[in-house]
Amino acid sequence: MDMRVNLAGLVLKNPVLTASGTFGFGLEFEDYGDLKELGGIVVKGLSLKPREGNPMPRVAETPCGMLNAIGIQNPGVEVFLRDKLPRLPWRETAIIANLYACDVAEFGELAGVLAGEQGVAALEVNVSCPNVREGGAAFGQDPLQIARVTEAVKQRAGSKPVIVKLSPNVTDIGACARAAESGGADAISAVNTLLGMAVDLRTRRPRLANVLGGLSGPAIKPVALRCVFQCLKAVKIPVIGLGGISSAEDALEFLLLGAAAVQVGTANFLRPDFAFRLAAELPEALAGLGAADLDSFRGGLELPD
Amino acid sequence: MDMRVNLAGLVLKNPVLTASGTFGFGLEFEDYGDLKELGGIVVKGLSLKPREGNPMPRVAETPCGMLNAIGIQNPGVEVFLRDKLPRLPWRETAIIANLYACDVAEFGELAGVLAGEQGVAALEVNVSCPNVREGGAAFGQDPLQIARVTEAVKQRAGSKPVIVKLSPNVTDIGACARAAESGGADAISAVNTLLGMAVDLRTRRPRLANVLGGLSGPAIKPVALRCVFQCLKAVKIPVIGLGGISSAEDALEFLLLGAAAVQVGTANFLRPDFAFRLAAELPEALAGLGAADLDSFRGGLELPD
Amino acid sequence: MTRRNCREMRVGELTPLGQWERPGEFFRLRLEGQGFERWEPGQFVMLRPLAWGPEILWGRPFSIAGADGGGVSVFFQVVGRGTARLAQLAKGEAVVVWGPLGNGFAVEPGVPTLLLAGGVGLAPFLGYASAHPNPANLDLFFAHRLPLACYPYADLAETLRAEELCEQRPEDLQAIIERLGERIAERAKNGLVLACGPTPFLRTVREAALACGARAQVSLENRMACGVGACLGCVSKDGAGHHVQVCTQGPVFWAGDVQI
Amino acid sequence: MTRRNCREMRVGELTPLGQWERPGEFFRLRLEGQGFERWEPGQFVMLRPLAWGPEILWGRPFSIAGADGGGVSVFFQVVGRGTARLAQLAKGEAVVVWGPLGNGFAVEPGVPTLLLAGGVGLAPFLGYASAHPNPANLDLFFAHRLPLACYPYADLAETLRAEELCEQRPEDLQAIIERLGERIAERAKNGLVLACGPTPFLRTVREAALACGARAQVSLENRMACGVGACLGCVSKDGAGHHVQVCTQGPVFWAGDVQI
Ligand SMILES: Cc1cc2nc3c(=O)[nH]c(=O)nc-3n(C[C@H](O)[C@H](O)[C@H](O)COP(=O)(O)OP(=O)(O)OC[C@H]3O[C@@H](n4cnc5c(N)ncnc54)[C@H](O)[C@@H]3O)c2cc1C
Ligand SMILES: Cc1cc2nc3c(=O)[nH]c(=O)nc-3n(C[C@H](O)[C@H](O)[C@H](O)COP(=O)(O)OP(=O)(O)OC[C@H]3O[C@@H](n4cnc5c(N)ncnc54)[C@H](O)[C@@H]3O)c2cc1C
Ligand SMILES: Cc1cc2nc3c(=O)[nH]c(=O)nc-3n(C[C@H](O)[C@H](O)[C@H](O)COP(=O)(O)O)c2cc1C
Ligand SMILES: Cc1cc2nc3c(=O)[nH]c(=O)nc-3n(C[C@H](O)[C@H](O)[C@H](O)COP(=O)(O)O)c2cc1C
Ligand code: FES
Ligand code: FES
Repeated sequence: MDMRVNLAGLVLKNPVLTASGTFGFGLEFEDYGDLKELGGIVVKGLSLKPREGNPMPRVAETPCGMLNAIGIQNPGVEVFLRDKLPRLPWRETAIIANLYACDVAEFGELAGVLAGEQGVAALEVNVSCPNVREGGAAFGQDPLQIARVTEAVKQRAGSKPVIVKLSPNVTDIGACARAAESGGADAISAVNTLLGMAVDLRTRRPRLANVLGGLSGPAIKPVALRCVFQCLKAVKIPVIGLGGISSAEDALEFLLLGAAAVQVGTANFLRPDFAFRLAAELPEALAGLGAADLDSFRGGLELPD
Repeated sequence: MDMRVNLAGLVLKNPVLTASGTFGFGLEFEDYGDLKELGGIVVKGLSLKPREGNPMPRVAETPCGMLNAIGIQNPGVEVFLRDKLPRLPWRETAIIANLYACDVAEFGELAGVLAGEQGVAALEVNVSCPNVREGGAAFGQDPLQIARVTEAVKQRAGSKPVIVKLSPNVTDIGACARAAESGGADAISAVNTLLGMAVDLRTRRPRLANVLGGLSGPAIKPVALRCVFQCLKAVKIPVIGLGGISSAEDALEFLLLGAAAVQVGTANFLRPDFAFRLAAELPEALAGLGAADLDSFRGGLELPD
Repeated sequence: MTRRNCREMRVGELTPLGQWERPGEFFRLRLEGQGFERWEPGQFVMLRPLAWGPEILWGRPFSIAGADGGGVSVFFQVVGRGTARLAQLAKGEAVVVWGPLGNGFAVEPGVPTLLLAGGVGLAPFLGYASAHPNPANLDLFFAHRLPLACYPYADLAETLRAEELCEQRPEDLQAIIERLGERIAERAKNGLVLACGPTPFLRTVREAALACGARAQVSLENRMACGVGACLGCVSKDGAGHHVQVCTQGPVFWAGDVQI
Repeated sequence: MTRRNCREMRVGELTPLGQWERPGEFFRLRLEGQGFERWEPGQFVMLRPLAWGPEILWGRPFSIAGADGGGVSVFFQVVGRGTARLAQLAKGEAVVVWGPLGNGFAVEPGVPTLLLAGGVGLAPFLGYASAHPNPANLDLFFAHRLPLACYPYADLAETLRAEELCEQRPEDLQAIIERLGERIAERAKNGLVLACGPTPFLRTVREAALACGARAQVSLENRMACGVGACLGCVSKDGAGHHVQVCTQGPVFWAGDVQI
């Protein structure tokens, strides 16, 4: 079955991408499958300078989900380009850089650094990370800021498609999607984590040193599906769906709504070969639903009149 | 152990309330426990006129949660006052009316009808129901509207405490809480359901006839805790915590944050005696954590410096 | 009136049926404990094993196939996550059971009564037949897709007049619908018709009964979250178009009082 | 180098230990299948039974207590939801296993080596002792709270010099700390110290080793989501204060290279 996806000019061999922050730089998973079999890899959030991230503890399990407050620990964009990217199979699989910054100018600068890199297929702008107190949340929750950041990244991104990753922690995600589109985004990914919290009754403390963290995993799938549905109604650019995908059926649900592709995040922790298995299983799962190919299935949701 | 709670002047014998829409009018649960043992009962959402609610299907299971789009089916406030309230043990247990309306004037009118009723202990204003297309969502997602509705209800509520129930589907729940406080609310309850969606791959249709519905149950507990935490920071009036409580420990987590009381919703479907068991188990669970009484435990969360 | 209650019961027997034909798909489950001294055939229970974590929230509704002072029996088919996990229950495991719920079928000992069952819809009639004071007045018509051994049909067929038709080819369905029509028409004058089965089956029964004026009751199987009338997730429309809870106002309705 | 992999293995034996003293709390689990032909003592595996639904998302990390061409063994204590469910595994059930993960302990056959184990921290030393070319150079000091029968101590004590102290009263802890200090100091000049156990235990070991200049390695047990270096949820700080992943850069660290 033809599983290729054309995502804003980028041709992916299948619609399975790995979500930022859950698949490292891809290299961590080389022992568990062939990276070339994935539609794409969105790498861990990158900033201009290295970041140590938040204090420990940073992760907690919750019912059917988990909280994280990693705080975009990363070695900085230069180290990524020098030590990681050359070892990735970027000719065969789309390597997508995930950009994190604390102001508009910095976002532009980051895009400028990545624009000329042959091995980077596209830029995903993380305006939605709720973990970091410095301002990540503010960007992603205000349509005006989203438009400004998108413009700044787009201006410096050269020919690279720009994907804006939206936060679900907003009153009107459709407005955020429109803001990204108006700022020149080539695609949207929805959604990032839901802002959450957990406490430990024995210690009487929050389970995360950062107090608040991002909720991900199967628990959020209904919210993620709703957000993708609302984004698809709001904009014409393609929407990449993610949030709680932990089976081929889950992935197909997002595609049925009309998502151009999907990302797999927390499910990579269920087993490190999860994404590879998903990419391999998808054609059969689609066929099992009587679909002739991906394109005829995608967006086929029937709404009640 | 003394489990009494003073909620805006209302004395509850314990902090366990049942959440609106999940405990009918209380009478449905008479066979499963003694209603007098509950701290209070928030009845199914009431409107001025009877409502048939949304078409079927209206409920769907999701990972560690459920979606509902009942659409506030109810027999109308008059039938409640005539046929249900007199059969409830309102002298022993706080019966709280949950008000649903589509505009500010109607909310005021509803409050007026209930203000004189001896058996009604307080009014809970549902400005947050995301199920009903007619406008429920709009009210609860706009601080200005929240303040206006609160004022209107408060004006007509006589001496009854007014509780405003907030939606989590907003960018800034603290601002909504402040709006309710400024409108004269005596307490806040947080949260209502998260807006979500589910689809059926076989039929290629949404699982709910209403397409969108409200997500509840353990899956949302981290989001609910975060919302309660943010409300407590934003206002001085008491906050009632709910969302995903399915054990005594879950209830204690909300109390540890500082919630004045808790409501139990979806867990009533796990077993119909759930709320009764929770009210009975709470003192022992508290003692198990080394707490001398509820008041010394409540709000005892230690934050990192 | 029967008194509803919620209690933890123990798994007694879990017996596979028709295991050669459909391994792991049909089971009879006996739960041991008190609380079912009084019940009416057609009523149901909600079951939720204590070990289910929050992943599966709701209990699952099943018709009472039989009950006495020592426990209650149901008969179930594996169709999804919940029933798949019920099929793995271990002897002695605790199951939260609430019931008896809803309203049973009409019992009119002197009236010739036709029982119409589709598939697992046979379950309540096991209880009905055993509780009926005058089995000589009972006729059963059983429509099914799977081999007879999957259902507890043999026991029933011993105690009352039973006829069965298996739907294997597409044309069998038409035959079943015709036969249903004939059998219902025979009871139009002075009989009682009771039906339980999948929705299309009940729709056929209801239409045939209304068409010929037979007094008929149908037992609906709407999806249920609470089983006690609180969630309003299980409603159907009554004759006047108003929503009624199937769990408390049903599951058994007079055919004219409910839309299917 | 050992090749990491992810595979489904079958539950072979699940043996309770010390079941009279602490019923249902300590187990040895043997998983059958290939993939552990090569491994190093101190490395670990992540385990996630195939039957776990989304309710428990993460696998659980356990030290390899032994492995060969036919399978891998771990030894675990029930402390929470995950380990409670591992204790209920049925023979033949499928478990997703990834590993061997992380870095093992230093093996220096000619050097007198002191093994310091606290509680379940004994597990990796089972593998260490059996793989060591010169067990005559090994000494074990085992600090524990529960009866010895709960741990696989007897097997070890047969093959090497072993000493154990049980912490029952508060004053025992002080004795353990002192004894640890003495034993580590004995190895300060020309030995090697390896430690695994709860965090306070490791902290004591690390401080004592740094104080007397003993070459020491500690194996950390941070909470892990992925086990493969991707989530950054398991980090500790290295000597320079930078975050390092315990799953890939540990779990075994030289005492001077990690903060505890
Ligand atoms: C009053 C009543 C009595 C019943 N008696 C019996 C009985 O005696 N024996 C028996 O085997 N079953 C009976 N059922 C149906 C039974 O409750 C469902 O098969 C069961 O709840 C399915 O649970 P699951 O988790 O396995 O399926 P799910 O995973 O929830 O669903 C699997 C599939 O089954 C369908 N489904 C689920 N629940 C229902 C339902 N209530 N009605 C129709 N389709 C459904 C879903 O749409 C889906 O396609 C009864 C239902 C009701 C309401
Ligand atoms: C590299 C490594 C090797 C390990 N080897 C072994 C081993 O051989 N045998 C063994 O019994 N255990 C070992 N552990 C610890 C084991 O992984 C945990 O006990 C287990 O994950 C707990 O899972 P749970 O779901 O039962 O507990 P949870 O429900 O997740 O937690 C229950 C309690 O245990 C605490 N806890 C959970 N995980 C850890 C952890 N990783 N470290 C410290 N406390 C924790 C929690 O804070 C909580 O108080 C090892 C851990 C690591 C990182
Ligand atoms: C441990 C962890 C780290 C994450 N780091 C990032 C990040 O650096 N940048 C980003 O855009 N999203 C990050 N995310 C969010 C995920 O990419 C994804 O949007 C979210 O987890 C929802 O998808 P899921 O439910 O499939 O995990 C992270 C998520 C997790 C769990
Ligand atoms: C079936 C159902 C019906 C509900 N109806 C109402 C309602 O009428 N009015 C209201 O304010 N909230 C209603 N709610 C929301 C609950 O009161 C509660 O806020 C929400 O479910 C979160 O709590 P929980 O996770 O404990 O269920 C309903 C929830 C459910 C599941
Ligand atoms: S199942 Fe809840 S009202 Fe019927
Ligand atoms: S457990 Fe994920 S990085 Fe170590």
